[in-house]
Amino acid sequence: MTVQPANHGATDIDRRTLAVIESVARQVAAAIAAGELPEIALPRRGLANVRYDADKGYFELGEARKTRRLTAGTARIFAQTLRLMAVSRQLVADGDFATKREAYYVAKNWGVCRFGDQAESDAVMDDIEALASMYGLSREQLRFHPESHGGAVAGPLTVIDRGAVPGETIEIDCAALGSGAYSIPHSVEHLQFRTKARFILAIETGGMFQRLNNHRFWREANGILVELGGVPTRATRRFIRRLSDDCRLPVYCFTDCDPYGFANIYRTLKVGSGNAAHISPLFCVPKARFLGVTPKDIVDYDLGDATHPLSRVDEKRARDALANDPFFRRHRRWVAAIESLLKMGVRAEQQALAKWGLNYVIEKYLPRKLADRRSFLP
Amino acid sequence: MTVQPANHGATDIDRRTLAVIESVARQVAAAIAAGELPEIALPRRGLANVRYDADKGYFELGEARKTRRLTAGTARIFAQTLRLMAVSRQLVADGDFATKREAYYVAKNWGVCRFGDQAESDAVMDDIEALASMYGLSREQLRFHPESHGGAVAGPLTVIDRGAVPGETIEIDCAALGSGAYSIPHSVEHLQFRTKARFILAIETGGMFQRLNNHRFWREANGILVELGGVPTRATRRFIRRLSDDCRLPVYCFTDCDPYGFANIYRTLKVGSGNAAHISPLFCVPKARFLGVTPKDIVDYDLGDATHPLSRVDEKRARDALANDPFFRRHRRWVAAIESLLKMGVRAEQQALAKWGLNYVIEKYLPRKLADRRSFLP
Amino acid sequence: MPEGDATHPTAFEMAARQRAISVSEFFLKNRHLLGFDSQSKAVVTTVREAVDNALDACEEAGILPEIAVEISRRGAALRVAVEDNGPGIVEGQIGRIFGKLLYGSRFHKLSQSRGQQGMGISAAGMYGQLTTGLPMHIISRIAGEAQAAELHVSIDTSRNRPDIHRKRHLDWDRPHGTRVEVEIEGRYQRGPHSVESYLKQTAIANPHVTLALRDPDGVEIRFQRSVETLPPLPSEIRPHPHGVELGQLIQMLSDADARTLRQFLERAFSRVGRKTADAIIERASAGLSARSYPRRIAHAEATRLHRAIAGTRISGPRTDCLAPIGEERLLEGLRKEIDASFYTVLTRRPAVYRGNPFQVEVGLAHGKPGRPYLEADDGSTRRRKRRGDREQPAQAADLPGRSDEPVRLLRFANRVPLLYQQPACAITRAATQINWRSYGLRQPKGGLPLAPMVMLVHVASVWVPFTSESKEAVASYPEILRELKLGLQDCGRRLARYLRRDRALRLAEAQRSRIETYLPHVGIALQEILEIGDAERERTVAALDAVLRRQRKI
Amino acid sequence: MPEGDATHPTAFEMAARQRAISVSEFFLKNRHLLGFDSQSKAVVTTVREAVDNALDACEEAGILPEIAVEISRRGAALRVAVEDNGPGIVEGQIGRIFGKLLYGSRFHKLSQSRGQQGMGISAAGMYGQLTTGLPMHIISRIAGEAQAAELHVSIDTSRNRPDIHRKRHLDWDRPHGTRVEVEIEGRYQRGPHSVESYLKQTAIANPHVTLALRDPDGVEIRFQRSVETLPPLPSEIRPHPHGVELGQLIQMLSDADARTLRQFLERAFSRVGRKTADAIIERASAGLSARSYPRRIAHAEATRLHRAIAGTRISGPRTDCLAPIGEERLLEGLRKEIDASFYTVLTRRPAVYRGNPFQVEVGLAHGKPGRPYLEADDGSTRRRKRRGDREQPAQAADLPGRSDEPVRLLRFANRVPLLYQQPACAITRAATQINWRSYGLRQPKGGLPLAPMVMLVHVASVWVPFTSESKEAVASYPEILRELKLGLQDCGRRLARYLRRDRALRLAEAQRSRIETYLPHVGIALQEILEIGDAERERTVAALDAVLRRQRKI
Repeated sequence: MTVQPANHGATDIDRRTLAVIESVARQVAAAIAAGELPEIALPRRGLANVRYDADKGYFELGEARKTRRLTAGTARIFAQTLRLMAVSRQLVADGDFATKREAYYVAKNWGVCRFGDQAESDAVMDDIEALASMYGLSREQLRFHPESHGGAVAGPLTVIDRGAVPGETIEIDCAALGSGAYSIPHSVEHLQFRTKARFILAIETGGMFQRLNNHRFWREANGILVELGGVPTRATRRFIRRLSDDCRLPVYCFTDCDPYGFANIYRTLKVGSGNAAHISPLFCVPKARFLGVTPKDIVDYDLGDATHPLSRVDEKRARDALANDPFFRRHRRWVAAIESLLKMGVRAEQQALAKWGLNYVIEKYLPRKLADRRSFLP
Repeated sequence: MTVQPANHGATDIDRRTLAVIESVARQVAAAIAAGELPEIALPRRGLANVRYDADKGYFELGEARKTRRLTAGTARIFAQTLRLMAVSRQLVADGDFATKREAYYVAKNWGVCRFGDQAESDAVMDDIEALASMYGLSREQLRFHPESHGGAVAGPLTVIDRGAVPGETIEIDCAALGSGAYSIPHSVEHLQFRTKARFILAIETGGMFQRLNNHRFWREANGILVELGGVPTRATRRFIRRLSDDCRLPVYCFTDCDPYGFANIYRTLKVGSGNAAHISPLFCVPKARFLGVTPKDIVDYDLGDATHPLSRVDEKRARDALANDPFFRRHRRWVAAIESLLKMGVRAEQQALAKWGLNYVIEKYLPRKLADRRSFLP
Repeated sequence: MPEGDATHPTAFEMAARQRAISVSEFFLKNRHLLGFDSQSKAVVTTVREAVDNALDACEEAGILPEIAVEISRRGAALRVAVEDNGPGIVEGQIGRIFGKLLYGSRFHKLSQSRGQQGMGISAAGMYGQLTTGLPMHIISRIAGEAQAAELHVSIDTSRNRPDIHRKRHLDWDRPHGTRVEVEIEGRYQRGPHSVESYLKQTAIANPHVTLALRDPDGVEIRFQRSVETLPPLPSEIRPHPHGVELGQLIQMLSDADARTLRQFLERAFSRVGRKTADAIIERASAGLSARSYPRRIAHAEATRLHRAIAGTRISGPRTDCLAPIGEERLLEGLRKEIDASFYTVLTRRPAVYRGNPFQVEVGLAHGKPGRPYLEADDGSTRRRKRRGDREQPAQAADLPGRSDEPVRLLRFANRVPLLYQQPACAITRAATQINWRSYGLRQPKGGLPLAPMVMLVHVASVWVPFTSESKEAVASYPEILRELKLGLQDCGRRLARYLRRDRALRLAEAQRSRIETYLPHVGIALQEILEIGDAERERTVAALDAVLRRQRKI
Repeated sequence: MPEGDATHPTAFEMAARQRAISVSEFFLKNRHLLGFDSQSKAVVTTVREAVDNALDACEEAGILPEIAVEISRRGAALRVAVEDNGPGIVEGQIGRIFGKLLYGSRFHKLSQSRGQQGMGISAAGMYGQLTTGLPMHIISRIAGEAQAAELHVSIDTSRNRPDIHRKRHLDWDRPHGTRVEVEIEGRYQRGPHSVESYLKQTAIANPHVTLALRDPDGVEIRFQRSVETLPPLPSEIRPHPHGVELGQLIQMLSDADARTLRQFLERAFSRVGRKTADAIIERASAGLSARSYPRRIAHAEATRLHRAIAGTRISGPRTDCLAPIGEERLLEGLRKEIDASFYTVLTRRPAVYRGNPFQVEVGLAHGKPGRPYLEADDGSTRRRKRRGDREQPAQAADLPGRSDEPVRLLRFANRVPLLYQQPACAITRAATQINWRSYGLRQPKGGLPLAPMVMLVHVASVWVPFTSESKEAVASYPEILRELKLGLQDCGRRLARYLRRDRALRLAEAQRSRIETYLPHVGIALQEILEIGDAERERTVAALDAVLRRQRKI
């Protein structure tokens, strides 16, 4: 594992980003010059154009394109699309960035072309993002950063970041933050990593992360702890993906035993989601495995009286997964697990293990689980 | 500023915590021995027993007490109160902690005495917390930690935390985390600080924090940046309070210009809230001042076309503040500010400044503001 | 007259075209007004009119009613037959009773009875005649006569007169009684608006009646009487002065036989004796004296007299003109037909609207035995909701219904169940305007409360004001609404007391076991905090138990 | 009979008590059935009955109606006077017309008219008599007679007979006409259920009528005619065979004067000629021939004949028996009284229910001039909502109303406005069952659409089936519902076309300006990305503009 110097100037990837934007603009200009109606081809983002690629292990955007041709009806959104691409170009050139909200406000100076509300600017941004994804570029590389940063990280990991002056680098030792933790920044594209850990443990709740971190669980287990905080944000997903790719680490996911934990948190982390399929190639973590809490754990660890009945929403979510979700349908073990959960009619939280003592999870549950990785769900 | 060694053994404060718990238990035992119905006196937490202390600058619990006497009707909650205090005692003795959720699950082993749902255990915990607050102890000192950690921190600050082995300490340089940041842990009671900064800037949104951090605004300004992320969590509030007390730093609050920013975020940070008045003495930050965005800024910085109309909820919140909130009512400048906002009928976000360029806030707005601290609202 | 010839006539030509209209013709064209607006409703209306007549006749004659209803298919039509053990009908009257609209014995009387307008059964015959072309078939025998009379009667609608087709005498095994058969176009249906439902409700309000039904599929149902005595016969009264309108008073004065005003007032009205009459006359003052000749009283004086009556305090109308079901019988009827955990009944004191005495009765039957209703303290809202969702949907005629359904409202007027037009009825209006939440029930805004409960309301009156001739809903006179509400509220308070007591009993039970349950945990906590031994813990718990027992005894 | 004496009578004693009931007595007790259930409604009902009679009389006599209504206070009572320029009433008839219920010229005719039951005006008199004790006062003069007749008439309710108090002749400045005065207990009110509202709506449906009102405060309002010709006089018809029921057919056969069945069918029914009659007889087959003697036809054959009639194709009833308002007049009436942006009217072809021809007319008046309605594409939902909140609440009688209020539904039966019982009416039912969303209007579930619109619906028939004698709502016969819906849907489609066209016009306008607005921004973006100069940017924008213009022309 090596450390590359961070760079405020144009990196390769920045040059590719600029090239994509400029080529779109050049095609528009050429069409106008030729006396034709200019158009921009954008991938369709609707669910109809999403498919689950079993080999790659994630949801992917299909081939369908929508052509945004400049007409009276589309004049406004056409102009907005181009202007937002111009903003992106400027941000790359300046080494700066903007949140979605900031981009919305930057457009306030566009006069009649300004966005009515942020939903409007977000939709245009999603179009541009989908376009960029065709060239393997993420929205972060277009320099539009999400509003929220990522979760907390702790354990035997050194993050290598850019310093304040060009060329300078900073190293953050995630094992040296005491009871605190490293907070994943909004964009992680420029980070480098160095670690001797053997795995990444992605944890649903802040409370469980805190327990494992405060008891330095990462030291014994030699794993990196990442707090997901519910459905992981873009930054968290990309961080785990990049860390697991760069350092070739397996990812173990530790969530509540309920359809939300399976289908919303784990499935999103691993294969992405249908309505944001254009970002899957960069954001999903195909090598993630599900450590627990599994429906079988409820029986094995006698958690029956620490469970709660499944709500209607839970049940609906579980049935949806069985009926419609290509990921779960493809894995017989997941189908069996979800069916057994439905049959038990209950859900169990990570904290349910506290029934056997607060540190049972550290002393018994996780060591046993980690010792038998075949028990993980795919 | 000095660094004290962290300590896993019983500190003074831990001994005081144990003493409080044991004295309650001893009074109960004594009453039983005397053939009387045992009782526990708890502060009333209702709004009727809350008053705004203008001198101290925060909401405070009054003198009213409710006496929880053991009868058939109260047997269950009486037993639960004592048992949860026993859990707290054990946690202090072990140097461990539990989240509210974990405490709820620990009680699963209490048989009929278990909690029906977390609302029940939270209420009992709030009672115990109020009791402890009479002795200047927080819930964190009872070793019940909140579920969520605090916001992100960046800038010229070194946090001194306990290491993994007793006696070891860890220093975290919050200026050396690159584009990332230090994530405030769930409990901050044991932290020590070292800094040369001149102020703390508490920032409402993650997006704005990210911008200021990525551009190393803290270096030029020599201030510590803390991300509030909406209404600040307990951990964030306590962190700012302890940091500002220990290092005698002023706190400047930077939020959206809307009633939510004023009344929910800033007011909560500064004076606490009526329905959690028992924690005010430890959690509120009386020396906080409001930097912006102020209603006057909308005019001064010509943000008119980057505003949004006040919603009904906004209007109601503003009128409530004027009519009922002792904090705002006491400060003529706040009354004038809120009235002028209502008159303009609009709200402005921090990001609205991006209308003048993404980094206008760094290059113009904040420097100007910081140069004229009399413009801050009280 | 040739079609389409439209020239303008003169006033004289127009006058020549004026003609009187027979009331039968009128209602034949407007038969929906009489309850014959759909094929299924026509069946229920026909049964109802015949059964009501039979009950009235039996009761008036002092006979415990025993009535058989048979409905059978005749090609595309239905034959409805109703047979009673009543006194029978004098042969010479049969034609007019069944073959003339607005003919009866009750219209001019102020006296409580089921039928009042002399319209119903003839209307059923007219409907049959219109839809199948067949006359009604009547057999009737008077006690002591050797044979029964058999007639086929139809209505000459243009003259509102009976048309008797065949008449003969025959042997009949009944000693006395009447059988009416009519063939109508109709559809037999089940559910809340059915013949069965009508009979069941009749049995509730009339526990002295035995009813038997044989439906078109041959299924037989019997509602057996549980009371062996007849209710008291309501008596006839004169109008109460406070209900008389000016025009009516003027009419009465000009028709008066009495020779003095005082005599007139005493004779024409209920509750007016010499003293009251004098008080009225004195109040009316100038121009009128006790000896004024009634027929000579002018409009202006009559107006003053009318005002004087309104201003004079007069006792309420006699009660014995009304025959409420009575609390005892009402309770009996409810218990007989409805299986519930709690019953309460109430007969209000009589009141007056527009001079007509009326009386309200209310009965509530709440809960199903063995099916706990109370929502108290077991489990969260969520759990309760779920359980409700999974319950089987109840039958519409299920009495009482489910706890998340509106109460079943049974409406009666002069002991007759009202099956249709529930929303238009004063009873419904009163029941929905009351705030049942204060009696511990759930209630959607503007609706009936939700509870596993039957709410029975009876309005008895010498003249029930229906909203239409089909007698399906009671009109909302303020006086009636007021009585209905007071009755319902009173029963509501009793229900609330029951629900509270029931809740309290459960609570006390729960408390006893609660103490025993939770004390050991106080011991465990003290042991953990104070690090005491097991023996001391046991001692502490025992001491605590003793303290608590002592406290509870005081 | 003494009060309270309740012994059980025998069948003979019971028979002796039976009596006929006069129809007047019946309705006097049930006056709410005739529309006199509240003091304010009594005033509107009285005016309505008098005006309807006056209009019928004028039109029948070929006179353009000119009617004055005066309402004044008389102590606690109100005096209602209605005077017309009609043909006058022959003196000998005045008593029965105003003093006898169920007396009139229209009941036995199948012919479209406002009054049909001979009940209304006598009922108003009866109500006045009951509440104030005063008879009706009538003045009437026939064209050519030297003097007018003046009578005071009341009703002898026990015999349903007129009682004439005073009668004299007097000079009257009118050449011909009738004036009716009645004093009643009543309350004059304004708003949607007012005399004024009734008159305004009458003026809309009858643009050939001039109406004047003077209210109790002396305020005068005049609705001037805008059409100077009378509508065609509807003619009388025989019943249509498809509406005759079996019983009715049997009655007609047994009353027949015709000597053969064929002759009977041709004479008794509308639309049956020799060919149709033979077709019916052939279909009825066995036992019946064209020469069968009608009075001898037995029940079984009559049943077959009835079935045969139903199975034979017969042309619809004649149209000239109905006098719809007509599209031209309806449009005139709407324009005269309602200020709107879009009008459409429709007269459906006649149809039949239960043998009675009827005809539906619909008119829509949408939008207020100068107050744009369309909700198209300006601003977010939120903004629109707010604006709505801040609008002033509209007057209830505001025609048309606000865009977020239900349409104003004006219902008419034989040109008479129906003011009460809107929810019970077939017209309302039809209007709410239609999916107006498909015509571009908003519509809450199960309600009327929301739009600034007047929806006028007229049902004309030789016999309008009202749900009660107070003639306030049309009964929901399936055939009538169907016609109502078809009419409303047709007008709905026209409205939708108008709204679409209007929307399209606005859209095209918006597009033109849009292009000009956004093109420069395409230029700016290209300039920023490609780093071109200002001149090249201008050229690009100009080129783009040219491309777009060329595209739009194709």
